[in-house]
Amino acid sequence: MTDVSVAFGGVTALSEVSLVVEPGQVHGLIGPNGAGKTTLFNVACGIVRADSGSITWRDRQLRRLRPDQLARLGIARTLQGVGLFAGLTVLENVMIGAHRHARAGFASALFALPRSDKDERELRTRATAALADLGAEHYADRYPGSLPYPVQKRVALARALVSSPDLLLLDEPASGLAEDEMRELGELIRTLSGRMSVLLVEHHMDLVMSVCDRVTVLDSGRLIASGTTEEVQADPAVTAAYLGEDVDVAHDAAELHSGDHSERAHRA
Amino acid sequence: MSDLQTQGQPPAGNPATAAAPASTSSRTSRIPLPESTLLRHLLAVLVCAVAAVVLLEITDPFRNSQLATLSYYAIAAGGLTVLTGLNGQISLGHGALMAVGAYTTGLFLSADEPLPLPLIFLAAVVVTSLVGALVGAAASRLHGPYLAGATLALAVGLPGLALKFKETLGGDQGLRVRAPRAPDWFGEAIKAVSGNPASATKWLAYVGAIALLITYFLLANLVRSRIGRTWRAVRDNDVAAELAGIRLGSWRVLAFVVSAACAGLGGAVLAIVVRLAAPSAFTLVLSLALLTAIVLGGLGSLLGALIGSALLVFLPQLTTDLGSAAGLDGTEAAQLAPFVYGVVLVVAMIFAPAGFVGTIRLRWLARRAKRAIARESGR
Amino acid sequence: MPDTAVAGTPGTTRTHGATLEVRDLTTSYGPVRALDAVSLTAEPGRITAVLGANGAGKTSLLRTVSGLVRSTSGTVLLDGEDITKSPVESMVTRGMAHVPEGRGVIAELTVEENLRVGALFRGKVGREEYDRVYDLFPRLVERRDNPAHTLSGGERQMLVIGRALLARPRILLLDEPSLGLAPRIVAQIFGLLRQLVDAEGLSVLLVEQNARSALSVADVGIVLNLGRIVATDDARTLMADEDLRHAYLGF
Amino acid sequence: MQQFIDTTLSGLAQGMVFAAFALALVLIWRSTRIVNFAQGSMAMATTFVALALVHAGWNYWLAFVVALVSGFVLGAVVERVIIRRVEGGPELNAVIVTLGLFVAIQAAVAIIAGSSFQSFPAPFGLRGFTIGGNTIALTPNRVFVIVAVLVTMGLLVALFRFTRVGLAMRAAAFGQEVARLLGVRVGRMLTLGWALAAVVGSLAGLLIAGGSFVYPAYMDSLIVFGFVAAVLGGLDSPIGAVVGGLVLGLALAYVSAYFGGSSVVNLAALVILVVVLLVRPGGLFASTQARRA
Repeated sequence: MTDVSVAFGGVTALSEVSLVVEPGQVHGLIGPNGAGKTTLFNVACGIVRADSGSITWRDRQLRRLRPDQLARLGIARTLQGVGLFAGLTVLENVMIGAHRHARAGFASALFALPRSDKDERELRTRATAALADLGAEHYADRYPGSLPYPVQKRVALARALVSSPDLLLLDEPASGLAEDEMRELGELIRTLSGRMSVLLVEHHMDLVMSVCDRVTVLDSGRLIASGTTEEVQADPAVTAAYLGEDVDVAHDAAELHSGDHSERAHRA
Repeated sequence: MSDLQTQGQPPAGNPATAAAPASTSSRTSRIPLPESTLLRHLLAVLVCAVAAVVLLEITDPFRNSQLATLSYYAIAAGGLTVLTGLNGQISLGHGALMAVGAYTTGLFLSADEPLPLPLIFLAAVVVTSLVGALVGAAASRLHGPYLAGATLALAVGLPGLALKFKETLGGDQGLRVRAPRAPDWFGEAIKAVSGNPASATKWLAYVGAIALLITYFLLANLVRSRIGRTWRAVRDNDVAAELAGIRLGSWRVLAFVVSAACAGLGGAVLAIVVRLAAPSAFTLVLSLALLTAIVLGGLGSLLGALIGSALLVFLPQLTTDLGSAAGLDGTEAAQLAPFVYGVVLVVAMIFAPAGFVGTIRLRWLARRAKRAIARESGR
Repeated sequence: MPDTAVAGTPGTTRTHGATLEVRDLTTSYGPVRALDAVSLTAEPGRITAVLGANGAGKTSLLRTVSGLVRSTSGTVLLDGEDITKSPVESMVTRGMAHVPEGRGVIAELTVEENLRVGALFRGKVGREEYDRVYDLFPRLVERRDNPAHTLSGGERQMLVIGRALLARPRILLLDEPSLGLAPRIVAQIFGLLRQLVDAEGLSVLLVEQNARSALSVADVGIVLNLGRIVATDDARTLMADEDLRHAYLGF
Repeated sequence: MQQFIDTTLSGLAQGMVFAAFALALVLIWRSTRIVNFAQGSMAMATTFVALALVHAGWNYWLAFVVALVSGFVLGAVVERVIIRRVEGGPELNAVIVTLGLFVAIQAAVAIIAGSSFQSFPAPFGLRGFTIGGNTIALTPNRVFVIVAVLVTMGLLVALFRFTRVGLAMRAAAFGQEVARLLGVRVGRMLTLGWALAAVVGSLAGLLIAGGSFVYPAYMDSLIVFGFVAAVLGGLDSPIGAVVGGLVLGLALAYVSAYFGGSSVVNLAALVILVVVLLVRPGGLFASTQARRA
């Protein structure tokens, strides 16, 4: 991803951000609220189109592709929250994830040809295996709405994994999880890294720092730091972005009243 | 919270404590059903066909014609169930699509030497599918109220064509449809089965029943397959579906085409049963009646569509009788049925959005989930 | 005390701020527990800052206090009166003004109209009160008749604070006023807040991610993590505390 | 030339009614994100109230006012009792509920008043003015239609611009949550919005009925035209609804006059709608800019 910029109606959400996810690595993406993490994710999976810059995956230009095309190229993503299909069973949810491996077409489905049955069996096997990997195969016939939140998150992850993606985008996988569940998640992500590249947006620092190979920090749509976890932890810019800077409140308040236009200048 | 503990441990492989029994395995344990979807569905068709023959032979000609009416409602409602229930797209234009099928059938039958009936039906399906593809392509970018409004305009606008092309389509009066005669073998077959005389009404009722069985067989195949699952996924969460590699537009158009094909066949059956294709038969009320049928039956269930259609056929009769008994005159009493449709739509959406079949299914699921949880916590 | 901005403003007849007391407040969104038995007190004349990383439960706290979200258990007391179950619309008449996250301007209305909505519940409000807000934020004067969606981030923040003040609150709930603003503007807004509190004695419950700025203006700091309070202390003490850094950054 | 002028004039008068109807749809859409497909039926019902009163010997204007008041009540009741339960839920449910109301109200009126055509009085003459020996298509009644719609729009603008209730309604429509935090009784404002919209819809129904025949389905095409007009202008924009109504009224008048008569008018509306939805899905006056910010 090189020099990617995105603006929404005059507001710059991302400004010339570049980052590289190496094969087989876990790459963390962090930053305070409103830093542009989700926008960057949306660009990577095609929901938002970048205004400029380029996105390349295995020598293919991706900037103009739709999400479904990207998915067929092996880029899978989980959504913030869970984003499961409420009207489908857990197993069916995961089978949808395996969509890109389905072979049987409309005609064989219409006439219920053996070809369609065989296809379904294969998808079901794949999906069951993916659920089993995450220890959620008990829930195969349940509907997502009736399951505890952590289980729903596992199912969502299984749905992303069942397509055997080459690049997995994880959007806040730890939100809503308790500490011990988070630890399990961390172990899981580590085991994934051998099979695929992972790009991870997360604000639980413990998790990020323990599983990521490299970390990129965004603030206000700009890249402010990138490197190994140690490098990033040592970077004062990162601390400042998160904790804010010490400011002389009393002094600045007087300026506000005098009606200066510093903010305009700042935004320009 | 006990779920978490079960989760944290590796699966015990103990079937007694498994969270929920697999529905397929519990089903096969009771009634041995064939593995193949095709065989299973063919078996169901066979059972239904026998039931249809029995039903048609034990009832009088009047009921026969009512059942013919039921068949074309159910065919169209089945299609609408796919579109609205499975794919989440609403259409108020299905009455207009039925008109396309009916007029196509009428035109083909008016030829001096008409084609065989199945071919004509096929033609009606193809023509309506094409129209459906057109509408679907426009509709695939719309949602909710926009889609409802656009298809509403379709329902109100399309019959205008019949008025515009008076010579071929018959204007306000409509197009008389020459219903095909029953072939000789039909009379003999009926005589052999039940000894009843084979009337023209009976023949049409059989045509309707066959068309209905074929339609529901094919729709059931689709619903059970990857196709149906993908439609439901698009309905439930389009962003997640797209991220899973599903091209939303194509799947929405496909649903519209399948649905339109059913409407076309329904219209074709309607044309031969009513023997007339006229604008007054395809008003907005027809579209809304179809919508009522599927909402009542439960969005997304073919059985629900069938039950809902049955209500469409028998309810007007019932309410009109009630109305007359209550002292309303004929035309007033006839309005009771649409009144009930409307009230049913409102009440169903407020109190039981899942419809008749859906509500029962949800109850069952909730009970099953509760049992599963009870079992887990008892562990 | 820097009182250039506030001194001499008319209409400051308010006697004192209100005490907000939160006891064992627990809130869940479906299966996710956002707040877990949180207890705190916000006192008149003081700024109480609630800090924590994304998803710590800060916004849920404010939303539960003002009734936008119903708590699963626990109580919210305003000057000793139980308001846990009171409707949202009644909060402002009780003297509580909640400025939601994301600069809750009503984008389609003009600046002046936004201000007028803030005073709607009070009936007729004198022109001088509007002028007082414009005096506090001179930048809004020139934008008076522009729709609010044309404002910059800082101007929006001024507008919503001004609007909240027109409700004559005794307690102000502020949700991330610093979000997306340049540090300078943040400092200005916080400075103004300090002056208002000192001059008029109202209570402020301030939710912030930007911990250093918030602590530089606050009297008391409370750190939330995963819906639980992990630290409560004097702002200055907290500033120097390693716990804070750890709660945020995990190192 | 004469024909062109006549067509334009009747198109304008039609367009004014469409505009009023579209405006009513937009008012409801803006505040509750629901397209009220029952609006035509509701307006029809109030027209029948007026008709019954006129038949009972009432003065036209009194009946007119009572009809508008009954529209207000009907709108408020419908929102409070029925719509409230589906607001903010799945949009398909809300669509189906308003469609159900559409059918139910229409059938109810047919049961009570019969479904035959009944003539509805016009308050003013139906003979065109004469200019230079030519009778043009502008009748006193059409002047009344145009003036009535313009006055209504003026009143609405005044309400929303200059009154506290109007401001509260706008706040409730555009920022429900913020409005509640500021003490605005949002529920009450939404009810009021539906009631006002029903009044405007009723007005359109009464105007279009004047000097013509009414029957329970007489508003069926108007709901389509009103919807097309509203979408033409972008469902969010009141000004767009008015302009959309006028544009549609003129377009349909020309189509009817120059391309094949009244039978294709509905079809033409369909074509216009589809073209607009495909080319500019947000309508011609889309205010997406404001929404997104």
